[in-house]
Amino acid sequence: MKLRVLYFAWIRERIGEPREDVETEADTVSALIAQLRAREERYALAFSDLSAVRVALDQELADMDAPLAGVREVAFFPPMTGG
Amino acid sequence: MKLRVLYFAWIRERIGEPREDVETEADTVSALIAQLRAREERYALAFSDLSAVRVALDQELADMDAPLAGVREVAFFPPMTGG
Amino acid sequence: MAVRVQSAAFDYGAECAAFAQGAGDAGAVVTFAGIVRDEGGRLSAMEIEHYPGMTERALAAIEDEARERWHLSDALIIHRFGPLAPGEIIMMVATAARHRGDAFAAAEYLMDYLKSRAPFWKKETTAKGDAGWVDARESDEAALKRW
Amino acid sequence: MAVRVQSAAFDYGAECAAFAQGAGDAGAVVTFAGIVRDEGGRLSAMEIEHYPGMTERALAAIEDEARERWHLSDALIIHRFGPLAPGEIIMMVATAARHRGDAFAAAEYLMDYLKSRAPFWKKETTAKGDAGWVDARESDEAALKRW
Repeated sequence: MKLRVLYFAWIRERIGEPREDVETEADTVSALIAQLRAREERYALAFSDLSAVRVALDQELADMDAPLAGVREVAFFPPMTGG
Repeated sequence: MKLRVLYFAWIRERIGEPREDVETEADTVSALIAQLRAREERYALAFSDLSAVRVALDQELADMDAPLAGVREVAFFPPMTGG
Repeated sequence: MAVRVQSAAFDYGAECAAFAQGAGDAGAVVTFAGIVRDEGGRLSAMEIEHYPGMTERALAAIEDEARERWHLSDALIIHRFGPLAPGEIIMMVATAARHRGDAFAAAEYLMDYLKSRAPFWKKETTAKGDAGWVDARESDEAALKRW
Repeated sequence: MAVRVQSAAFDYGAECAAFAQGAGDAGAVVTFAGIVRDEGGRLSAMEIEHYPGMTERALAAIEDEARERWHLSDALIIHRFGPLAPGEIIMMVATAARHRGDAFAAAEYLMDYLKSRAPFWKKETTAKGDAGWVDARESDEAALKRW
């Protein structure tokens, strides 16, 4: 399946782009991250400390073991700092 | 001694005036109230339920058994309802 | 830090803007405004009586106490007295602090103490013309216990 | 009830005034404003990144949750994104309720959830020209546990 993947803040900076389309067979967020980390050093760097990574599936916060079935948009970002 | 005595809100309305000078030998607030209640029906009415009466001595909240020595201004009023 | 007790209306928006402008390095500003309700048309007017002299002293003491308890860079209390109409702003408090927790706690503290310890009394007049003094709420007195 | 996410500056005083004016029979209005600090001259600029689409959804969900928990007659959230200078107002929330307890609690709730659950990220630039992302504070995450 093809996913739209978005990156924000320092994750965006480390990966070097704000969004991309990813072809994947990953069934969970964790599996997608494993696939991305294996790609290139910049991905491995962005996802080196998963305790500092948050994920949203179709614009709703989700857990790392959440299933990707039916999802169109995945976003990775650090803990939020609004207000 | 002579005290300036002030009344506010419905205590003022029941007594019929906002302030008066009172000549008294009362040594506590309670004794002063007893003296006032004995004066006239309107005072007895104003001080009929002491749980609804608050007192300030020289503009500081005080208790009913507080001494009057050195005090110049006594104010009686109902529980406060600001804000 | 300021306390103002006045019969004249004040411009709540302008006061908020000026307070935030002057809050400098605070980061967090909390304001509270109290507005005369009309209780769905039941009330037509409010009169606020106060104790000139003691009011200012009591409010300044409450503000001082808040400054001792929390790290505030600024605080403001404005309270009106005299006749007010439904929809008019009775009073406001504002607090500025580096962290929002201090600003919120101090604003709530100022309100809790102002409600039950500053010498103001409200008299309401209904649309039918009946006038009566507002009773103190037990919940307002109880609110002081948390501090 | 309203949520606005915008890069343009907004007039905090005018927003406060309009909110209180429209609060109708509420009686109690609480506002919070967040201001860019300069940390005693250490900071020269702030940039706020956000997640368009999700931001609005997240803020609306937080506002809905607040309305379910407390009796609110109105609520407002305005949050800026993009470049900001020290002293500028980043965001505000406002709540209106019949009783002040509801207005205060709802405003604190909105702030606590907005801080840690709405997709905004702050990047600071120091006067020396160093730029860095602001770390989330553990105390902000911990603040959610009280609700």
